[in-house]
Amino acid sequence: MSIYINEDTRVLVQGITGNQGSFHTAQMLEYGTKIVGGVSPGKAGQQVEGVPVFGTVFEAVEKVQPQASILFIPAPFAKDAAMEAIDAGIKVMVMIPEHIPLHDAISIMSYASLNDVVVVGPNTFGLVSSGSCKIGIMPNRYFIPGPVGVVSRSGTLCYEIVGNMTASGIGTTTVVGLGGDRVVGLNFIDVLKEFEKDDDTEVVVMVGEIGGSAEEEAARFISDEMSKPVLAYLAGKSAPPGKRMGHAGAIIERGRGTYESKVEALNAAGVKVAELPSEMPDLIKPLL
Amino acid sequence: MSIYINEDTRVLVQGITGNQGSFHTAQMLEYGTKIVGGVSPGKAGQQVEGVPVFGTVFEAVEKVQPQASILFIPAPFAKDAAMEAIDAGIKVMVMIPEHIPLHDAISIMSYASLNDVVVVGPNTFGLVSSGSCKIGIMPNRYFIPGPVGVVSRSGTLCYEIVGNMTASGIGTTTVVGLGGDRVVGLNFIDVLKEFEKDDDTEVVVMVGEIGGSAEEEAARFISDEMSKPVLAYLAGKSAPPGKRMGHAGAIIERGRGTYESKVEALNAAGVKVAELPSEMPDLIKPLL
Amino acid sequence: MKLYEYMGKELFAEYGIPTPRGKVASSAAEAAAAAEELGEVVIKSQVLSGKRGKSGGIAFATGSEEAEKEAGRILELEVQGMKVEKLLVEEKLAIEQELYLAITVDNGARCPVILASLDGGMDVEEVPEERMIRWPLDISTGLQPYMIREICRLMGVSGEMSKQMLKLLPKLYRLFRELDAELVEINPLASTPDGLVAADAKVTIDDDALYRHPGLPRISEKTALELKAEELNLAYVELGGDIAVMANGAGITMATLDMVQNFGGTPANFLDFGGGAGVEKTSQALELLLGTNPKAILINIFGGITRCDVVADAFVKVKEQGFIDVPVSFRLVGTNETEGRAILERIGISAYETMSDAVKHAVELAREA
Amino acid sequence: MKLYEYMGKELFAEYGIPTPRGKVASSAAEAAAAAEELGEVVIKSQVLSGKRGKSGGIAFATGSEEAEKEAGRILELEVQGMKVEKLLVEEKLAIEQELYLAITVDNGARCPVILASLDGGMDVEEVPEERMIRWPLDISTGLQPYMIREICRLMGVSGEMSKQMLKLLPKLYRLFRELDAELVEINPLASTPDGLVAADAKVTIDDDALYRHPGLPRISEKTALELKAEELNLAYVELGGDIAVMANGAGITMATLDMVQNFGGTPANFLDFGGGAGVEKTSQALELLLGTNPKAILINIFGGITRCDVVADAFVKVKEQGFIDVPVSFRLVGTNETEGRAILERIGISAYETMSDAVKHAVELAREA
Repeated sequence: MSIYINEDTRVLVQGITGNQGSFHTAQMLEYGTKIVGGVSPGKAGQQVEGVPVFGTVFEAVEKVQPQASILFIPAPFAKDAAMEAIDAGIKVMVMIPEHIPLHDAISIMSYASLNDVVVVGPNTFGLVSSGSCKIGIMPNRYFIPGPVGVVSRSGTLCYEIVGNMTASGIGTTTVVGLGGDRVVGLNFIDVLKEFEKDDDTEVVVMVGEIGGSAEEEAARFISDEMSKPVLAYLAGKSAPPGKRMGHAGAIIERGRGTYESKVEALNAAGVKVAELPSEMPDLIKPLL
Repeated sequence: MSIYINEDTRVLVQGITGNQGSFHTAQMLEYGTKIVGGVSPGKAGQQVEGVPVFGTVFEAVEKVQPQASILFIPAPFAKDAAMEAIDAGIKVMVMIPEHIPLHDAISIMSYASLNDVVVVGPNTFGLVSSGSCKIGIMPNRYFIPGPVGVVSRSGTLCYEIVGNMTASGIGTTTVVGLGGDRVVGLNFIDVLKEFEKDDDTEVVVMVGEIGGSAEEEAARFISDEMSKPVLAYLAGKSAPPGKRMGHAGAIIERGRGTYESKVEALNAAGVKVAELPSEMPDLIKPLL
Repeated sequence: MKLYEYMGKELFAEYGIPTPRGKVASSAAEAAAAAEELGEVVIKSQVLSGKRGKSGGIAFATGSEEAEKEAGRILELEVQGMKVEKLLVEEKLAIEQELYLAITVDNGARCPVILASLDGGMDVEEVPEERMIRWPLDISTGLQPYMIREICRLMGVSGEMSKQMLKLLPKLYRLFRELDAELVEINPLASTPDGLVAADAKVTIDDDALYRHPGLPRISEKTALELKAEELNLAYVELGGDIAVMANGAGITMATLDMVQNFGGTPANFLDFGGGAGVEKTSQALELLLGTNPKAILINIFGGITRCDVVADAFVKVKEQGFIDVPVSFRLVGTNETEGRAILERIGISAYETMSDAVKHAVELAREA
Repeated sequence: MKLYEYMGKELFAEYGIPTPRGKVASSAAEAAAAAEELGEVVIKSQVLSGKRGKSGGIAFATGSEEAEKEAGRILELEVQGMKVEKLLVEEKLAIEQELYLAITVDNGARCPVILASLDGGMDVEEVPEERMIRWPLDISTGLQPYMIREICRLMGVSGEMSKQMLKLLPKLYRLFRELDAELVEINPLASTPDGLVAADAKVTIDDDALYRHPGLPRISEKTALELKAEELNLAYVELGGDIAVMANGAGITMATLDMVQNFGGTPANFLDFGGGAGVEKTSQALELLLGTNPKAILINIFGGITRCDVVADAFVKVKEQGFIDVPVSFRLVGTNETEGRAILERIGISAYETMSDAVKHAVELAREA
């Protein structure tokens, strides 16, 4: 069992002929992802890493039946590409680009929810069903199969934690990057629900950060609905209040979303919060 | 059993304080319709025929829980009123007004189908579950209970035919006016499906007219899916081709939608087409 | 409301859709002046019929002399019964390919639909289905660039031409939406060395939405009486027979005409005075009926939203003013029927109960007249 | 990007939202001239902080003399650390009631939300929940009149005021959508004898959408180094400590700062140079780091989309130009790690494997310096 994607998931790469698109197509293929096609307007008929390139997502759907899509599309064109994927019938969409205008993100999410499409991101590293399907840009070698589900708001910090786990011999079922933008598709609760249902997942690790109230809401869900143990790490303990720190979501608004309020909520829900990323493996081990 | 509405349906009248709204509220109450409220912006707190008037549909939904709504709203404001009804949770909406701009009608239908709302009209006389609930403007006395389901594209012509039936002692289960505009909510096939499922309906009468291809499509459905006998009357046999005749739907385009093509399609589906409205009762009788 | 080609092209230009250079001319002299400026030209009669070419309403000319001659000829024409009053004189395009592009409403699907084909031109109605691309649009999503890329792919358009479609189609869609159009059609959409150019323009605006567009011209294809009916907001069409017919509702009016023919009569007109008409509107409708000098009048009222007493009242008023001098067959049932009958009785008219009786009587009246 | 009140009001005026008559002044003399024209006025410091009133940045004045004095005083102020450079001098409104009205984005619900209350003014954050109306909007439906009627009902607004809301709110929503706003806020929305007037204006535009709005001004709250970082499209904040920190990704950068503090150090800055930076951007980020004169530099790279060899390469280039004269603690793992390490080895730096080791070393380096 796995969540959202598995070894049979047929993946499309939108923007496959660009630098990032072609590089990560190679990386994903190396990981074992079943990439069945790419899209690049005006470049139909070419190949990238042996993968056929189509002019539109519709054409790709017609010819190679992808179910999931990953977007390497510059922010100004991301909305159009995302809506095309949704309209053409893609059911899981991973949006890598950052700096997508907020109103565009809202349009995308509205259209996706209308069409029951799972959106990962934008501004995400993607998601990976460890050992079978990676749809994202994370370094391959840290994502090995194991019993821990990981869901994270930030990218590199998630690699750091998963890297620490891997070094301690602890693998993952699925790792999901929610994305760092103000408006994103999947949220903590969506993914926690899936992990709760997933037989292979024994422990769940949440990687959060200051700002917003997603961690507090997740805490409520964990306390009400989760039977599996959940651990967390939160970035931003030392952040000065009110300064903008790259992620729009990291702005501390009106005293809500502070480090303290999140830790308190999570602790109350029985979630242990690690002080350092490197402590995570030792917190996980007793739970396996 | 009945289709769309029944004696328990709680009905709201939008535009209840206008001439038509108040007149037909009285008529519907006299018929036995359960009118639970009316809406008229700026006139909350008033009463019309003993029915409480609210300022918005949301307020009415909060206070008297209507399930269906009938609109007596001037065309320029009909879109707003319709969208309000849909947004507030109304599930069956009867749109009386004519001359609603085409693009407004499209907006309404798009929003209604998104929210699974049954739209009757616009430019319709409404629908009636004979003897128990009338949501429309048709004269009360012709709509008496009986075994025939009637669905019509035109209004007065439908009264004519139902009036002929009533005079012959033949009553109706439900009578539905689809509405005379180019873009309307329910179509023949939607209603035929319901009549096919409705235990009380033994025979179905379709009242069509030239223009469009709704009758031809209905014929295909009848031939494929209907077990109950269907009869039809079609207006426009003598109409000169290409002249506009009030109903936009009555424009004959490109030779499609002619009287002949409709009769042929219906006959092929086993549907007898009456030459005169007054023949209908004699065609029905042998089928009961 | 159909717009003349030159008006459609003015709108196109406003929305940034490329059109040929051209001038409107009302006389042969004006056409000659335009040709002087434009060089090799095409002269097109400005009528609302689609069959201008086949009727000789379109001509090519080189130089002002030839233009003057052709313009003069066309200005004498009647195209499908319509007099030519204006000409559009345009530069002759170097057309490499004729495409077809339109946006209209799919009634059944209840949404706008884009129609596009590489095979535009005179015979576009015969284009096989697989070469006529149909793209339905959800208006809440609108027209997005990806849709245009896919339409181009399906059409078989690529490269520079698809880039131009990406610019042109959103403008056409914006015009369609903002002006409440029922139809915007470019046939042919000419592919020229300078790119895509709208060689023709058909724009139809939704009559029911005209109130939102006070800036648009008002154009009519109607006769004087039909125009009067339009002013009165009545649905009226002249049919040429001798029984003037008036009923309430388009369907029943058509059925009444059908029945008149069925019983051997000939209807003079179609007049649906709608639902819920008051005394004034009913009077005006009656006056309109008399305009065709019929031999008999047939009034068929099945009152729903229309009240029988109101119609009877109006009829009596007009009758008492002495306007109605032909025999009348009246049918009156429905809302407030009793009151309506009583009013008619007072001037000695007893209304029929059934439509058949009323129609039969009207046919007899016309025959006797 | 936050806009100054006067800019917000200029946009309001463009969109037809009523604002008080007023003038922008940069000196006491200009303020006096404005007051001469406007009579009784309010003088408001134009700063981006919300606490102007409590900091003395707002004053009332009657006549040009008093206005000059108050303007002079305010122009000397620092409001929440920001110098006052401009004033808005406005007619004093006859306020009968202070309402609150805003449109922003609900991140969780992923849609715009209208916030409206009859209880506007200074303490709007304390308004009880049931008196602060929240109306989420689906952008594909947009803001329809019926929603405004319902919002008014929920607020307890009726009659003339609700008619004005029906006019005002669509304009505010149009501004919000067309200008890619993150926030449009009117607090207070003043009810006056002449109707509703926007007595204040807070407009925040989405930085990521600024490229679509070349006509809007560009405003920054940043220090010189932060501005330079912005030019370079780097996320940079000065923090005042002595260890310059650079990492790739906002989350890991925050975690690095947390760990620096955890091990007893003080970070000089937050610098997230993002994912997938090339040699040039990495060099620029390094140069920026040196701007705060740190005692040590900590570089924490976990390469995903970022390639270790590119970062190492850039580092070596900057180092070889002699710019880097403070000790460096380097952590390098992930994509192309082996190549990256090899490059660093060439100049004698052996990168750490773990973040903890690198942070500990950096804290030591700073302590020893």
